[in-house]
Amino acid sequence: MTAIDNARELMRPDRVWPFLVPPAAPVDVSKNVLLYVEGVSVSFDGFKALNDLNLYINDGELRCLIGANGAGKTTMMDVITGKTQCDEGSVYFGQTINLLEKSEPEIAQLGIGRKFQKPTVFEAHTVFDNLEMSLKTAKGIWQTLMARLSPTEIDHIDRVLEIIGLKEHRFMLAGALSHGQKQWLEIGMLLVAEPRLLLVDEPVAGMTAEETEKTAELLTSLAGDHTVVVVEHDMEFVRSIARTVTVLHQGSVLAEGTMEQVQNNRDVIEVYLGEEA
Amino acid sequence: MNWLTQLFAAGRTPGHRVLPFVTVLFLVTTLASMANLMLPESSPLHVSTYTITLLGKYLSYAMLALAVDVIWGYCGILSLGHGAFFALGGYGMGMYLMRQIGDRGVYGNPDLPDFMVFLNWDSLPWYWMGMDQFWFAMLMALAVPGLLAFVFGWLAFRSRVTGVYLSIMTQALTYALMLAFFRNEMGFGGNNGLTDFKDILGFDLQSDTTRVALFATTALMLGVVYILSHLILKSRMGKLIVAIRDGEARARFLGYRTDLYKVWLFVFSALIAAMAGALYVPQVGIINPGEFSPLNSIEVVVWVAVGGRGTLYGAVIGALLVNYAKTRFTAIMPEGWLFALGALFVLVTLYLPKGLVGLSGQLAASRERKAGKAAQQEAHS
Amino acid sequence: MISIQNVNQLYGGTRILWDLDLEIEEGSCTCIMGRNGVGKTTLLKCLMGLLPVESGQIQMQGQPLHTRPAEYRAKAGIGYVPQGRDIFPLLTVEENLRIGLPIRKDKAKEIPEKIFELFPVLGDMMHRRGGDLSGGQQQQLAIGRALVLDPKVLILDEPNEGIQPNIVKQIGDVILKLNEEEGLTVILVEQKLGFARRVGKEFRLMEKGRIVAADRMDNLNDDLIRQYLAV
Amino acid sequence: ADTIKVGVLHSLSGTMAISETTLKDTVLMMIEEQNKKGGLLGKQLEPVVVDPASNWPLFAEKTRELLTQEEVDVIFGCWTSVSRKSVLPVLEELNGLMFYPVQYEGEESSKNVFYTGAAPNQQAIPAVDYLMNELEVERWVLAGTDYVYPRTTNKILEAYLKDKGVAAEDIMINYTPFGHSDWQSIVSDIKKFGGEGKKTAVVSTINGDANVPFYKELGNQGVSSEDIPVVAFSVGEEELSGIDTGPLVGHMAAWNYFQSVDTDLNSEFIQKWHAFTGDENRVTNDPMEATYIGFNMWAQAVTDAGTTDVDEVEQAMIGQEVPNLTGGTAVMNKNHHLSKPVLIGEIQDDGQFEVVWETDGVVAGDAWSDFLPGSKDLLADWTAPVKCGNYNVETKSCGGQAN
Amino acid sequence: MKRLLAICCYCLGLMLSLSATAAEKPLPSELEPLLQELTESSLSKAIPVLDALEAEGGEALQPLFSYMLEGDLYYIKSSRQVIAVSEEAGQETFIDMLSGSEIEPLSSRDIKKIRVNNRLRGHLRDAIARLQLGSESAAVRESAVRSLLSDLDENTLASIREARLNESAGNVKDVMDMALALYRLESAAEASDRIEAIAQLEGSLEGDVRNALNRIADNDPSPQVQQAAQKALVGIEQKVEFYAFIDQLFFGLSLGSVLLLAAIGLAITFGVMGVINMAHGEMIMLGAYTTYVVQLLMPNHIEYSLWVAIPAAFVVSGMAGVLLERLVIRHLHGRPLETLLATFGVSLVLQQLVRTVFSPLNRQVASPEWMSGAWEINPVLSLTLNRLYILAFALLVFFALMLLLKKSSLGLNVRAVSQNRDMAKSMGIPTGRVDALTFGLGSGIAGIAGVALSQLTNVGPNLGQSYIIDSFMVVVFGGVGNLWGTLVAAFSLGIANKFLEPVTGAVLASILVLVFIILFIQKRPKGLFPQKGRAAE
Ligand SMILES: Nc1ncnc2c1ncn2[C@@H]1O[C@H](COP(=O)(O)OP(=O)(O)OP(=O)(O)O)[C@@H](O)[C@H]1O
Ligand SMILES: Nc1ncnc2c1ncn2[C@@H]1O[C@H](COP(=O)(O)OP(=O)(O)OP(=O)(O)O)[C@@H](O)[C@H]1O
Ligand SMILES: [Mg+2]
Ligand SMILES: [Mg+2]
Repeated sequence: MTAIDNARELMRPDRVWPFLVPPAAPVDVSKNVLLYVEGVSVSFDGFKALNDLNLYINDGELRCLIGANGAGKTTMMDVITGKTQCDEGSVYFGQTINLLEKSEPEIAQLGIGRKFQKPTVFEAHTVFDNLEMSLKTAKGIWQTLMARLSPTEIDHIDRVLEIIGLKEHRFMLAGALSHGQKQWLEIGMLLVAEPRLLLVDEPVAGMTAEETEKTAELLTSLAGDHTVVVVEHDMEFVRSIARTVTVLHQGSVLAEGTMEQVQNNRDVIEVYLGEEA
Repeated sequence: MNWLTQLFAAGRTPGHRVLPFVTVLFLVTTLASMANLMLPESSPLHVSTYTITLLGKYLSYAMLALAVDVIWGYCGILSLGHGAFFALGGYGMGMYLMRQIGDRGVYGNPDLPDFMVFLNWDSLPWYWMGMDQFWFAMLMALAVPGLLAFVFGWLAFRSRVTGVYLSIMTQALTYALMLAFFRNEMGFGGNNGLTDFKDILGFDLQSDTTRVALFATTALMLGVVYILSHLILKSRMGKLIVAIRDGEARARFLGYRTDLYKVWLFVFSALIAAMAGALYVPQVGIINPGEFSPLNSIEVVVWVAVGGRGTLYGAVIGALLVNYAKTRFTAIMPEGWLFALGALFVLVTLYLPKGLVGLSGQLAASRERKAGKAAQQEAHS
Repeated sequence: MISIQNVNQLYGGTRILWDLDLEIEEGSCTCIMGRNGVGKTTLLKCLMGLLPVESGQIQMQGQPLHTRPAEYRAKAGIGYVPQGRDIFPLLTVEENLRIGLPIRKDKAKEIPEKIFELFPVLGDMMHRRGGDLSGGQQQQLAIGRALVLDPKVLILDEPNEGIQPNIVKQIGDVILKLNEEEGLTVILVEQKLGFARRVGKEFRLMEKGRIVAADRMDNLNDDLIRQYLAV
Repeated sequence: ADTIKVGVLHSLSGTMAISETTLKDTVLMMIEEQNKKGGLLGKQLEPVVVDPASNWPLFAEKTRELLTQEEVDVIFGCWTSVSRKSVLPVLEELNGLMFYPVQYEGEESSKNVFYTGAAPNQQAIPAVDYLMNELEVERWVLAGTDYVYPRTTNKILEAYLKDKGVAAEDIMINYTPFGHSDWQSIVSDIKKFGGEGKKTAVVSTINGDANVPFYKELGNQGVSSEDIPVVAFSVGEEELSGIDTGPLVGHMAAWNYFQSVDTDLNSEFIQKWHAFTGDENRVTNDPMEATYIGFNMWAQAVTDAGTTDVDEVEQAMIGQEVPNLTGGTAVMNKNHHLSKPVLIGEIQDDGQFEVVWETDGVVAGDAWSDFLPGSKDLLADWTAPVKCGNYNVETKSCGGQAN
Repeated sequence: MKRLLAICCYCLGLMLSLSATAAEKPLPSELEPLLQELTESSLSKAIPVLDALEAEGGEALQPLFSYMLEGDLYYIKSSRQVIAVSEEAGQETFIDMLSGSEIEPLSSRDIKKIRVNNRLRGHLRDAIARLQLGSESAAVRESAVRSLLSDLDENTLASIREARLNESAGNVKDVMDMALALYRLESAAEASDRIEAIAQLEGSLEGDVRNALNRIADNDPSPQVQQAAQKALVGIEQKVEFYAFIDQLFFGLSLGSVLLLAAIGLAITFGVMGVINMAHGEMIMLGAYTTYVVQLLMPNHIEYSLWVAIPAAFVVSGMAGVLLERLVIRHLHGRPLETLLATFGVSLVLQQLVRTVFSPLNRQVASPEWMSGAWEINPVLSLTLNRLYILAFALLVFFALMLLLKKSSLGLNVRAVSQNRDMAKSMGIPTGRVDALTFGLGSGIAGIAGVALSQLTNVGPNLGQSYIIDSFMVVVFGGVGNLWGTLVAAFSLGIANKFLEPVTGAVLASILVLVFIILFIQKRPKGLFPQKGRAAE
């Protein structure tokens, strides 16, 4: 009886065999801090892009990151996601996982998703396929080869399509989308992946005011279950979502605090906001 | 820019037309085989053994083209060295056939192939051991190229060698192998390679039935490989492969170990090529290091491009067509066939960016455009 | 200055621009607005000659442009700052700027100082590869690069995407200055209303490949915004 | 059929085109001439030219095409050994007839092939004899391209030299890949090897394109033919026509034919050749003579047999005699190889050879070398009662190839 | 460069002096019967006749010997009169040897060559050397002594001793002393004498000296002598090894220069423009054929033909490149892989075209006199002149190209176009012209490479094929888009190859180098000098 049940369970078409699923790496957030970036420095041919950067992101937080062009925001994300090797410093995900030892795919599988500054989507695939590939599933070769979309997954994708407003375009090739649409699609790819930590680089660039609002809502709603780090230059947008804001300058933290505090910080005004903002 | 749009227009998940393809393949094979075996030679419908052999050769080339297409058309890895896997597979089969000769060689030595007697080898080198067993030889014919592809791919893809660098490395690989196999010390017959085969699995290689059987086997294997490739490319794996082609970094950030995928596909493709090589050798009767020549590999890429890369049947059609053209041209215009072939390549790339199979799509697109224009004019009037 | 008449444009089979008409007056600063994907970038590319038009005419100061290649249009005095910046990634900042020198009317041999006054950061980054710069720095470089051409018309496609606020302001100042003091004609695609209002003198609203509203910036009211810019 | 079809199987493109096109032209010229004489058996000859494009499998395929589609009666073709090896099974399967006109490594005798070029004993051994006896050479460099012909030839020569008492350290063997173009180190090694006080000579089996850079390098490094003469087995007039021969004067080649040999038959042949190609400067060479001999022999055999049937022609071929272009007559032996004279010529600055030595009579081509352990006991004889290509005189039986 | 020229002149001088001394002085008439005999004797019997001639005629016979050596000696069939036929600038002059006067031109049917073979040539050379001991030019005297070193006998020694007495030039004296010592070494009865001779010979790199010492070291009856000889040999071997190293280095550099020349054009068309140009080899081939045609057009000025061929080849290949770009490649922008296919087709067509026009046979391209021979630094080290020139030429071409790309706007424009075509257009760069010019430039340089290669190897339809793979390898190894990388890659591959070759043989060396490249690229996936930065990822 139980054997049959077990067998039935094993053969369920909407699932990969349980023993094939890698055990979900437990992220130890006992100190309530999800991400530690400590003393990180990165230099390119002598140019210091990050300079002894320290940053702590709490679990479930929505953090805004601002800073002058070239301050090193993108580079920081590169370091976290394993794209760039740092010269010194340490980056921990939770208490135990050292991100510097991991490769990009491993980091992604840990649940760190990323949206690039310049939208990057798979241009020869449809919008739908783009989302399908981003699904949070086992990413091994065999699993991918055998993968079938389950109804729940399809529903999930549909929901996201709705959110990003590309429902009509689901079978359009991503390469044919306009700039803004690609931005949305990439956000959508983040959403379906349901990562623990979202690194969002300039999500509202090229969006209309209304879309910006929508994005703001979306990101706010994500916080809590997920941890979100947003980089953005649109102050209006930042203001609308920000709880804690960190200002980077020349590769290190210049100021950190509520929007209020940051906005009135002389240094920040001088190097970033400008007089009237 | 224009080509991008075209690509998009025709793109979407590539229809591989499995059913029509397999049907046609099956029909042609059966009909040709029957026409060869059953009809008397005088009959106008009789298919000569020459044609059968030719068809068999074309089909193994088609398989090779398929291998290149899988990796180039879908994953964007341009291998200019697939001939190496083809040739290694061929050598595997060749070694088996060589051992089958037994003491029927010119020197009548039961153990050593003629060329070894000839160069005073006194015993069989270790790597020839066991090659008289068909199953073992076939295992080796696949395992060696597969292993080579694995090691090469593992090294290259893990250190993220891409683009032309990869292409040139594959070329270097096959070139190095060519030089190595040309060396007589290697024990593979040097420049003369392996030839003078007598029989396979006890069947006389010269007999019509064996030839038909070889042809049919090739067709069968091509069909199997085709369907297999289709299934793989249709799965999420296939989508991912294309995704890796277009944005490998993005795929990595989605959590896919792209290097493993590439290695896997590279090995898969190498195995197809090796199998093609193993089927090719008994049909043409010789394997020599010339098959490793980088130019051969480039030619395969050209077949794929001519047929239309990124569609499985395109690769097959390309291989068949170019090789048929070559056979015809070398007979009708022996002095000028290179002109024709060269011109064909240039014209196809210029005017049929999606290859011959893209032609229908292109025609459709232009029809659409015309229709669009007409509609517009109507709207104006 | 520039007049676009009846322009149609297709990508593959899909029509993006539909019988589009647009007049730009000399010395004006026109802001083109519209939702994502309505065809703003496409329109600018057609104007620049980077996309072939299906039908229709483009004229600049009475001269037909639509038959001419892009390089001619650049020589004729159109400077283009594309969306996504399109910096030459492997050229240094200096080389990126130098590229435009040969077609300047005054045959200058050196990059005009003015550029560095406008964007001091470019001076600091002179010898770094364009592709290494951060997004915002690239944007400044792109504008600077277009200005090296000493253009009569400057086309900017969302120039503030990804730029820090004080520089956004600065870019606005620069555009205003160029437009008001030097009489440069400016065509600007912009999503951010605030910026558009500050800089633009005219606006054009686009929808589905057509210009659907055109007026002075002062007359851009909430109705229009709701109708054409809201989601 | 109302014509007799003659297949021409020479590469017209690819790497071998350089050598083989000439032979295609030669066959066409012979056919044209024969037709002028009224053809054979009252029928005209019809050439069928195909291009195997220097691609070995294609040789086999084209042979099959010639024999089954075109149904030719005879094939003249092949240059490289590998192409011949590739063609051989097809010829035997379909019982075709081929004439192979190039010097080769021997170790083969097929019922369906007639070898009109030199076997090793018709080129290499006499040349070494000449060097040893006339030039008193004591040290030997055996330089060759790494493929079967040089390997075998060198093997034979090594055995032969050792037989003659040459010490092992006085023999240097060197192999290079096809088309090798950078000879600096090797020539410098040869120079060193030859500079140690003993008279040294190079026996070259370097093939094709690699020769030009080799000789250029010799010239430039100042290795003159008096210091270290080179005797080559693959360099003929054709190859020399692509080299500035000034610095090469005095180096040698061993062949069965040289264009410079002054006989009436030869001048006539050269004249016809010039007329046929319309080029006064085209040279003739040894494989052309071999083609010439082969073609004439075949024509005679067909006439004798009264048919083009392969088996009958094959039997009629044996014992056929045809005048050589260099004087004397060539005889087809029972082993399908010819008896021919061997000449040694020195390169002149006009790109021709001056004959400096020749064998007293003709030398019979040996299918199986006497200097290789595996083939010492083998013998080819295509007449009854032996009728096989590899008869072992010890065991008194034919090898596996018997048919 | 100056040094080279000087050496060149020196060589030329040598040549001239050889033929110029063949002045038309009459021979003593008592030689007539001997001359007669010369025309009649077969090759093997000629040596005694020559000896007799030398003995009787002495120095006056030098021109006759020279003519004979060059194969210019004939006799008139009817009268058996010995004549010399010398050719200069297509003009044949006939000289009667006995009288030394010029005679009426004869038809080639009336005269017959006096045959020489290798053996006779060697003999003649020795004879000439003996006769030249009294030559006016010190250089000639020196080389005369040197060529006598290999077989010294009492006779020759006598002449050398005699010449030594009134020798003025120091270096000639040295060589003569060496000859004397060498002779003493092998013939002196006293061990002390021999040891003294060894001391005198110490450090000499002459091959004959080494051989003699080797013999002594092994066979001398006196152990002291043996020891001395061994010691001397050790010193010599050390030197020889050092020079052998230099030699190898030079071989490597020279192979590198060939690779560089072949690859440089590709570094532009492929490296900078991104066109996978499979027809690159055929551009080289066109250059080589241009050299051939130029030589056909100016048969009497082979010496200068190369100077004409270089620009001509540049233009021919360059034009071909421009055509190729305008007709084919222009339509393939943004499809780099497709350029591979189209250019592959073009390369097939070009090869066949050459086969049809020039026949599939190799064509003969002569080397001008100043490029033949070697620069003899010492008896164990001599650098071949053609390689030396080609090395210099390759570097010259490379730096000229660098300069062009640096100084003109072309360099910048090409890079801009290849990085972003649309944007380049928007910046007013005439992309079409830049493309055509650049492709033309790359192809033109390939053409120039063809001129150089025509001096080293075959000029035939397959010429290009043999270099295309190497060229790609070099460009990729160096790092696509980096000209310096191409330079370094070419030389390092050349040197690696040449240092491996003696150890492993030519074939294995090539294989090892290939394997090395494959492994190297794993370490540095973008070549030696990769394009860096964010964009290159
Ligand atoms: N691969 C690289 N090579 C050289 N320099 C680099 C590289 N990546 C980043 N940099 C430099 O590091 C600095 C920080 O860049 P980064 O992209 O992180 O800035 P950012 O804060 O994201 O700016 P923006 O807001 O403009 O996007 C810049 O000055 C940039 O030039
Ligand atoms: N290469 C292409 N192929 C096919 N369709 C395209 C292509 N580029 C753009 N499109 C389509 O053309 C339409 C207009 O695109 P365009 O880039 O001009 O929009 P936009 O108004 O600039 O939008 P955004 O504000 O997002 O930049 C979009 O709907 C897009 O789908
Ligand atoms: Mg950034
Ligand atoms: Mg846009």
